[in-house]
Amino acid sequence: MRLNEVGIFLFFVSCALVNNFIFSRFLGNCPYLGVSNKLSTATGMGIAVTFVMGLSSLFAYIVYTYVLVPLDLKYLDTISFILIIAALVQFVEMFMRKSLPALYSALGIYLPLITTNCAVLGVTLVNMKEGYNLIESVLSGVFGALGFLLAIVLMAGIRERLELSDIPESFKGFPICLIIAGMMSLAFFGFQGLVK
Amino acid sequence: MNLRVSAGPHLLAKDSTRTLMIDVLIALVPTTAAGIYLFGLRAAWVLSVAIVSAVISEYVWQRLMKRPVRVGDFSAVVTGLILGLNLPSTIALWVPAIGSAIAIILIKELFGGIGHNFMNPAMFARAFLMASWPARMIQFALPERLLGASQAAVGVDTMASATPLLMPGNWTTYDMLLGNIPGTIGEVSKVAILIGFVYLLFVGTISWEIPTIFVGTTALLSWLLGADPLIAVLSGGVLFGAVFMATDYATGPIYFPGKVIFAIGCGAMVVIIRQYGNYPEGVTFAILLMNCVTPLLDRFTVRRVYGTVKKHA
Amino acid sequence: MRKFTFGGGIHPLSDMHEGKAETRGREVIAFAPDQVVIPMDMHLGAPSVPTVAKGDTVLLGQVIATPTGARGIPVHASVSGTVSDVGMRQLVGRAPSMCVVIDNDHRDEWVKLTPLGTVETAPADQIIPAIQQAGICGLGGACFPTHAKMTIPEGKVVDTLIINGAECETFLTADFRLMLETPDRVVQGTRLAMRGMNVPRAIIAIEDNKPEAIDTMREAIKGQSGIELAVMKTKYPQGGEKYLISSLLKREVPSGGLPLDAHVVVLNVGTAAVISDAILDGKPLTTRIVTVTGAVKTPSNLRVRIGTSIQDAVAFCGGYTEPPARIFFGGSMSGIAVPDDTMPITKANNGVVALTEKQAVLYEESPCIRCGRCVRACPARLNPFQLKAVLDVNDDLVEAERLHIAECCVCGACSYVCPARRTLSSTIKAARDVIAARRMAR
Amino acid sequence: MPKRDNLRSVFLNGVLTENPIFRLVLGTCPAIAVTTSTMNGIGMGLAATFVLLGSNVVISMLRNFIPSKVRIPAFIVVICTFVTIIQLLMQAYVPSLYDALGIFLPLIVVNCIILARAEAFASKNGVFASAVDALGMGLGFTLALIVIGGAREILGAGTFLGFNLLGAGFEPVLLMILPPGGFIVYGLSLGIINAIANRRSKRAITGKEGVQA
Repeated sequence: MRLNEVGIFLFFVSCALVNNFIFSRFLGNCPYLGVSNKLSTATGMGIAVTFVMGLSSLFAYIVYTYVLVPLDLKYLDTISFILIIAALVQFVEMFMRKSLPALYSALGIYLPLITTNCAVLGVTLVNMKEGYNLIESVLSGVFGALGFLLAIVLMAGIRERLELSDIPESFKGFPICLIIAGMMSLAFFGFQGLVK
Repeated sequence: MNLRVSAGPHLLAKDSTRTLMIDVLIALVPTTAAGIYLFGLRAAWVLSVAIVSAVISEYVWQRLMKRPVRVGDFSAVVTGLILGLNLPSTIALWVPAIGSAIAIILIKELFGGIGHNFMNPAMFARAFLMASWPARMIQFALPERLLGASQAAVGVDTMASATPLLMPGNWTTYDMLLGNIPGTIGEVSKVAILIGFVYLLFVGTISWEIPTIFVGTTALLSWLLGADPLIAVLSGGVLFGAVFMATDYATGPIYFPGKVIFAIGCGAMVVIIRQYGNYPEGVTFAILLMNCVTPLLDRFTVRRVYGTVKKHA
Repeated sequence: MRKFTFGGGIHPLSDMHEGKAETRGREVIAFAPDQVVIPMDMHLGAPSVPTVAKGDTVLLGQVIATPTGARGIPVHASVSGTVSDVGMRQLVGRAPSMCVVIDNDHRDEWVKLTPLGTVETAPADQIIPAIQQAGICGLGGACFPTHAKMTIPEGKVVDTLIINGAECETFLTADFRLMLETPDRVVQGTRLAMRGMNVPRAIIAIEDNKPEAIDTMREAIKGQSGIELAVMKTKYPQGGEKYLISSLLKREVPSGGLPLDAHVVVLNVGTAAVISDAILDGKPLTTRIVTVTGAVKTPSNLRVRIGTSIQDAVAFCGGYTEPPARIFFGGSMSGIAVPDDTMPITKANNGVVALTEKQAVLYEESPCIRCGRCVRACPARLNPFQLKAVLDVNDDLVEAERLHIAECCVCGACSYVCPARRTLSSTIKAARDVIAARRMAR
Repeated sequence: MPKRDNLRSVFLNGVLTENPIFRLVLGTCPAIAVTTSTMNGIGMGLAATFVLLGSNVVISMLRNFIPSKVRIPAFIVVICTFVTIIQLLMQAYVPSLYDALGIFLPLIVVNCIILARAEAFASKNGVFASAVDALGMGLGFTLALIVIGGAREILGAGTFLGFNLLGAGFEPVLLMILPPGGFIVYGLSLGIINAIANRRSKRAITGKEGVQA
């Protein structure tokens, strides 16, 4: 699916809802399950991921298109992408701490966790596979992350409510979370076909 | 003198969980009767299996988990009946049995039982069945009992097709109101659903906001997108969903603004899925999606408490 | 006609005329028992100290206890006769109360009474002290000393006096009968209170299920400048101070504040009437009207002496129709259940209701079904089911405070409507009291 | 050099006590994404085991040479190298499996288990022990994927490893091989395993079987 064929709105629907990172691409499950117990932390994580996914998509595209392809080093994609992400997260953390201390104190603790968020590496690989151009790559990163944000915020809302519920002991925590994720992903089937 | 001492209030309202559930069952009587009349005894079988499976699932789970057995509150009966009414009358009987068990155990009891589930059990079960056995879920019988002489001439009693949404114009408004159209057992007869709606409003089991705004949004948005709003409302499960499923206590919002947003969201999703989505009918997924949003709605539409200054959440 | 009301609230016992049908037609009858038991801690605040001893002879209206502190009020003998006991008794409160027991000689010999003057001549600056001397506290149920309520602190402005004749509680018709039978006393008391506090405006608020009282009071305030009558929608808890203020004036009492902070003082109609007794006749508070109803042979409105026991009052009404299973002071919504019927009727008690075995059901709690009825019923716009869950599951008082548990007025509306029969209001009240106690201790 | 008993417990630790999928709940993405069939689960499990083994051994060998400040990037480079190797190998020899696993093959790089083992075990233990740890963890991971993949394949397709298991009369629960089925089967099996573990530990406390078996 190309941006110029469907327009920006449907591109968003496709990246964020139809092909939601959690519910249909299965990427980013660890933070999704791990930091979704409080709405505030979930929102922080979601925003931090959005930030990093947008930037990673940009730099991964540049490195892939202007370095790896010309040098015929395509097989180094994974390693170069993961290094880009790790460096980026470091850089963003440093930059934030110096220039945006307020934002840093809100999001700072999530940044190191993002390096191993497979959604970030995942989106760069997806972009490459789909053959997205620069703008498509960045948008796919940002929109995909917004889909992640939506999923994790909804999950946090549900989990906060369930905190007071009498869930069987063995199912508390991850098991019920996974089941909720399954239920939500079935609900997200409703979006299927919105983008042909 | 042997007096009972406890905190007030000393006399309580007459409604109990059980009477509320019985009110819902009473409101479903016209729909159930219409369904059985239109689709024959087969429909009665489907409904019975759904109810029995729901009740047994709840009973067995509660016994196994050593929890108080609450089958007597009739909520499992309501879940079973609503799931049954959401199925075509032609469905193989093992389907409602599985559906009810999933609704009760996976969606309701696993989350702590009545009141704790965040998603409507019957709706989830229907979506589950639809995704698992799509072919069985869209084989609708054609009612031949009401005003249907012309259609009966076609000579088939089962048609493998989607809802009449896909072929509007074949049915008159009158047919659609009375239920002389193919569809699930409960959704076809709009008159019966409306009788139930009026009853529920009258006894105060549900309030007006969600059903009316849901249906209103569906009509308005369909009209804006160039579809006939009347057909949009009278076809498919919009009315049944709006009255009996979107108003589910546990899975809908608590506060008024939340209810309005919930209902608008449901209506909008129905139209979007119908117009652009893969599924011919969007009611199920619309309600499930809005169920997921409900906890957030409850959180962000909290009322300002008397005497306090509203803080931003 | 404009009817005032607030958001939330319920219509309790709407299928049985709020339990008021049996007594609303009953004229008030005076009754004096052979013995009264007068507690020293009827009013809110520090208990008074007895000044009589066993064997003393007292006259009707004689001071038998002196106040402690500026907020305290004296206690008066409600009968003439002999003090037969002074000692501690376990009443409905948590700790035993000091009580003075007087045997009635039925002569009703008054002490020397010194009226302050007429409504117009009574010196304004002596009205509030006279109210204190008469031992008056709020007769609506809270029993806050009235003089303290009427003393406006430096820097606060009060522009409106509300006379509360809403009587939204179930079963009670005492205020209704008072307004019907002695409307002038209410108006006089209102005028005196206005003069005493120097407040230009008073509103007498009555629910629209008492049309006779509305007509009578409207007639009584004719020609009275500054006194208005407001018809309220019948809804519980319309008579709760906070909600009366927001219904009438669209003002809210700020969290943790008093009606004063909304520039309002609220007095019960019964309190207004006894103010006129105190100023115009010099009579201290020795009687009050109480509705005795439920499982009694002749449901009645009685003017009883303070300290009359429940059993004496019920016996005067012909006794019980059948052995009661539950008896409570006040209405069924916020009334206090008593352990036995020897309890004395105090200044705070506007009703005595006996319930039969069949009525006094003990309900079993079942899980919350999130029907939202408690949320719609709560006049304070709280979320009772959430509060209860937070308290039951985690005993999380911090979270409960964040959810504004302090604003709960324990009206009981949430518990009344709950189909799962959850003990919402009592759970919330218990936690609210713990939080309040901890705050005091800090 | 660790003793034989210790090696055994290191191995079993990965398979049972600290099973990455069912006890630590790490590496959940592939557990849901590639378990639409048992075969895919096995493929993913073996690929991850290969990477785990390689990285654990190499990192254990280099553990005294890597400065602790740059150890995480260094670990990632090592892991990435092995991922690239297995990617190229699978592309060459089992192309259909390579396609089925899709981007989840390169994503082994960010699979928390592998980095976690490097950090928690290989960087502190000898080569042989690290290899045993890798094999234990890898086997635990693979077995878990077989459980989830097997359940989903049997329910969702009526087959196991491609063999028709439930006969022609069985109408497969299609949802089970769709995304929601992945989450739900994983969630349910995790809950059931928790229940078994809880019951065991309860018995261990109440009974006299307190000694580790």
